Amino acid sequence: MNFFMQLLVNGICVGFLYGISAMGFVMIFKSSSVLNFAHGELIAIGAFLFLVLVTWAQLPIALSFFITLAGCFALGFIVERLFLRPLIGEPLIFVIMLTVGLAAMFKGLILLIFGGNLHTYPRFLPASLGIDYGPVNIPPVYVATLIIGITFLVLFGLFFKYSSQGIYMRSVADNQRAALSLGVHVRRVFALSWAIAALVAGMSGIVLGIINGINVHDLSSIGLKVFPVVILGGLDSIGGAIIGGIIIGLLETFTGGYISPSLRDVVPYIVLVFILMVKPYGLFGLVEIERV
Amino acid sequence: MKKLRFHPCGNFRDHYKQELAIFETDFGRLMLWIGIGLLFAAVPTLSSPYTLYVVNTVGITSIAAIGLNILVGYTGQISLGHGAFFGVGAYAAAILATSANVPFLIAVPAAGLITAMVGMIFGIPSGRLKGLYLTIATLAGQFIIEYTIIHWESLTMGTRGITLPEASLLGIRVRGDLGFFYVIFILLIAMTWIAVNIMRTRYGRAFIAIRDNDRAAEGMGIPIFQYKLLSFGISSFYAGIAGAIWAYYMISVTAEPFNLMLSVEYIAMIIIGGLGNIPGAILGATFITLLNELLRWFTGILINTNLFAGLGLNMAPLREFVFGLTIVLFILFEPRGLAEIWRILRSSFRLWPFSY
Amino acid sequence: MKSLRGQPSIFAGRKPGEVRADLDARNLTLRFGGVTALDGVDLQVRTGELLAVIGPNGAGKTSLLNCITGYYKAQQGAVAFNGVDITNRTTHELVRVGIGRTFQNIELFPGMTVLSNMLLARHTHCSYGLGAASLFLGAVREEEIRHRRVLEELIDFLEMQAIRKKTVGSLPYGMMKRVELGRALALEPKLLVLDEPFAGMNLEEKEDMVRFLLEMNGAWGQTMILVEHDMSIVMSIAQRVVVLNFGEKLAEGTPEQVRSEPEVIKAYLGDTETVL
Amino acid sequence: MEDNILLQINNISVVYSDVIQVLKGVSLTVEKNHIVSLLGSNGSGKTTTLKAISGLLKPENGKVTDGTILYSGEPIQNQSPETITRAGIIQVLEGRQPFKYLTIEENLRVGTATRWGKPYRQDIDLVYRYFPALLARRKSLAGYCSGGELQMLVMGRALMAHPELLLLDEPSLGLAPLVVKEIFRIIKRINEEQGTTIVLVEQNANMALQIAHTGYVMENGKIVMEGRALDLIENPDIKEFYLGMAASGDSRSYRDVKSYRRRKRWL
Repeated sequence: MNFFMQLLVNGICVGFLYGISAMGFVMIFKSSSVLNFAHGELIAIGAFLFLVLVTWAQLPIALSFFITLAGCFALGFIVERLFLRPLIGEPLIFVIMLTVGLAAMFKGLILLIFGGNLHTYPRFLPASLGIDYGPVNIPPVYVATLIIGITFLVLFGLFFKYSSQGIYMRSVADNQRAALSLGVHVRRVFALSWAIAALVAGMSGIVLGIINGINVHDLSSIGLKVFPVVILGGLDSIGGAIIGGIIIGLLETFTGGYISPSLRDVVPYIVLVFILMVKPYGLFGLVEIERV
Repeated sequence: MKKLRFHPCGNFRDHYKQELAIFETDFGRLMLWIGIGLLFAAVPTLSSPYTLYVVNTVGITSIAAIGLNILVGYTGQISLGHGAFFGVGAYAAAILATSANVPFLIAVPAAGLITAMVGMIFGIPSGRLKGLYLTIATLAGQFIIEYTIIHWESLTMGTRGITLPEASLLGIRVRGDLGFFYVIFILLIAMTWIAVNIMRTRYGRAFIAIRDNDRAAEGMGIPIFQYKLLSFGISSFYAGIAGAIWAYYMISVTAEPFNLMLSVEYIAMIIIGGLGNIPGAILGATFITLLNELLRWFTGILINTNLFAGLGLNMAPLREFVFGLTIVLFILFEPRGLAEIWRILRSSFRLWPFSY
Repeated sequence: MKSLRGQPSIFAGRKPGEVRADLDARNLTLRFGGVTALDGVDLQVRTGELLAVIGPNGAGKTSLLNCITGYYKAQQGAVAFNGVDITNRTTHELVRVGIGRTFQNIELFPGMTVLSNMLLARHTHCSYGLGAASLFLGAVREEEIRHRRVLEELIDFLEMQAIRKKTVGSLPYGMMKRVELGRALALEPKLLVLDEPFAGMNLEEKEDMVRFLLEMNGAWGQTMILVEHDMSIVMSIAQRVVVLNFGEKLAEGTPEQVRSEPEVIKAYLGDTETVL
Repeated sequence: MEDNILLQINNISVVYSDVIQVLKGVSLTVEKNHIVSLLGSNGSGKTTTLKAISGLLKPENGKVTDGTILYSGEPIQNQSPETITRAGIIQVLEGRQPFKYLTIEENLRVGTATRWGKPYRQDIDLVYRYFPALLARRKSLAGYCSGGELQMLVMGRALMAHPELLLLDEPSLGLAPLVVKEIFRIIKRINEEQGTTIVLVEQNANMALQIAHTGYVMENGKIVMEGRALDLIENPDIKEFYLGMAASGDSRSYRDVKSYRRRKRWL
């Protein structure tokens, strides 16, 4: 029973982490319908930027954190400007393939600079943040993850539902031509969504780095883990990303704990395919409205 | 009497039959035959074993890329599982040849059919899923197949791999790079011709219709799901044939090469070559294969000269970086791919020196 | 009515049994998104008839067509065509049965030429298999040429000779509507379902379209269902009119009967032609 | 007199993809607070003219290659749509392009994009006053609304931007007769009550000329006729080719259409 409880808690924590990692991905999809294959690399860039600031530049943690977020925000902006803007109006598969190319570029670049070894941050989270309640044992970092995750979830939820800028972003994803005709600054919306997405990715990079250490290969493979998560939740639902993340997290830990560790990475995909066959737009995705 | 027609300066066709021809002019047909003749005459005499190996890789990759282009470029179903299907073909041939002693001539098409079946099974979600949701389902297919290949040890020998017997064709042993060169390229020509034929008949038209507007396609009496499955089947058949030949050529198969990266490379090939363009798939396959070899050669030189050894640089990341950069540049500057560049070049040559 | 142009042979060669198109839809009910689009609608079409369906926007006209052509599945009710139950058939099966349609918002393939668009409609009339196609056997070539002849006759009938090789996306709106009609005809439908074929056309284009419809109906006995808002057209060419409102049948009868129905005037027509 | 002119198009040519010429020297003048109707057959370049004004040519690879478009005296040809919409020109696209996954009210809020951050509550109420049908459905997704509701929605959405010049592209396309009348009545009211200048592209020439002050007729990318709407209604060519039997009053029926093509007198 204790084993079960611990698996359950672990699964939820890991899942939450996936969910947060996936949020940035959903941002981009929501505004421009682009599947970002370079998301894992954006996460890695955030983690490494933080590493550089904390260990090499020896800046205070809080300052490093904010500089990292600002840097990622700027990076997202630049990436959109340089690589994605010229493709506005081209078929989606080109944009998607472009992110595949970007992923390879970024990964190669990070490997060239930092190599493939494992790096770690110094410990800085207070131990008092952890929860130790009977059989349930949640380390501080997961508690921090939960707090950050819920904060961002609420913020994004409110942003997209109520703020004008959020509604403009959704309108661009819905019908670009109509948005343009009403004076929505479509290019600015794209730039903004990439910038915010990179910011969220950078943040999840830091969290992942604290938990697992920083390794390019591991971090960029999170970018692939994000796919079943967001598809499960529905590509355009931020809340769905969190729930999808938790489902995948639970699936992984329980398969790893009760069946076989080698099945860990495949089972989520198998379950995913079956769920999609029943609900083709994920659990919370918008069903395409078709009028004949 | 049949008149030889070179380039037309107007529409002079006097029969519908002429509009069905692949080549607008006899000149085009002539050039193609000359090109093929030159290829078969020149390649064996000129090449070192290494260049022959590269040429053969190009041929095998082209077959698989044509298959993927039928699925992605023509039918519009983006698949990230082509690398795995290639692997299924390779393993199917290897298992048939070793456990059942099936001869080369039968093992290759059988592997193609087996892969087609597997491809159709993984294509079933296309009945319900649209666009990117389907893409992710094929990604799931990629991982599931990879996992199966590694963990179904009784069939695939797991990580140890399988060694294939020597290929023989009607009693003649297919040996060495040159032997395979003939097999691969005759097969490539046949498979290209078949693909062109499929695309210019009702099957190809149905595929394109599904890609462009599935509701209207349905209204034209095209059963969408069956045709999507058919497209998955044909596409995997090509991948399976290519994989089978590759297995025989490489003599042994292991699971590592058939990873997601290979699937991504195939997508890169057809995008760089030109989506929905059969010669484009060949051009793209050639380009990516040559790029890979060039980068390998280049990093080899760097390592040998010890130029950067002091910096502790690993060369694999550099290769990855350049690979990514090439894709990015291609998409930014010529999203319609090599086929389009080729078309522009050709039309400016055809009218030379009187262009415009 | 006398035919003035050549009649396409696929229609000229039809025997009386082959034009039979009796549609009988009973009690069709369709709900989606919390809205009842159709509420127990009955619809009968007889062979050789030109039936118009009119009604306000959102009255369920297109939903009705979609139920008949298989795009939507009605939750209740049954549809029979020539005595055969076709209630749950899919769209592509219905095309084989002989029900062809055009769409309200043009659903052509904009990147293809007019000919390729129409060639798609010959799909169900191709008899060769995948093996023959992949080798492009002589029989395949001959069949393709035969289809091309059929299309040329249709192009001739619809006066589209000048645009047959043009990309559909580059054509003006009214021409696209005509291409869509041509494509639907290439299906050789027994029952042709037209969803607002005159929308967005000017007078001249409308007159051309009317000529084609009248000739198809008069000279070949083509059965048609027509959804249209232009009352002057509906009233002058339809033999029978069905009026829908809020998913229910409001009235049915000859154009004259329907036009004088007070309910119809109130819900749909309005009383004057002027704005103010 | 000059002060009265809001928009002045001088002899513009428009080319798509550097090769296809659609407009060949179009000139027209729009006076303040007027409704101008643009008639003409399909493919004659009416929509292109609107797009040239609103800057929406650019995303479609089109360009004004010749001539000028003066808006309040300032040249605006080939400007980006963001700039032009902020100057007060809003186009309502042909074929009703709602944001399908946004609710009616969210759709309306997108209309505030040109003046982001300013209060908009009052404007929404104003739109609901013009289009009461929208109020009842304010929380439902636009994707599930009927054609008439959508047309009201896209017009209301444009009103949210406080346009000085409103470009309407085929507002009556595919609408029931009763709704068409309603829409035209509202267009006229908006013009009178809000003082909005309107350029109206329409196939329904009868309705369009009834509410317009001036009218232009386009053919093959050129203006072939212009004049006061009252005069155009009486013009025999307009009567024959655009108004048909509806306005001429005779009982000529579509059943009698002749099989030969009549020629327009001005061609």
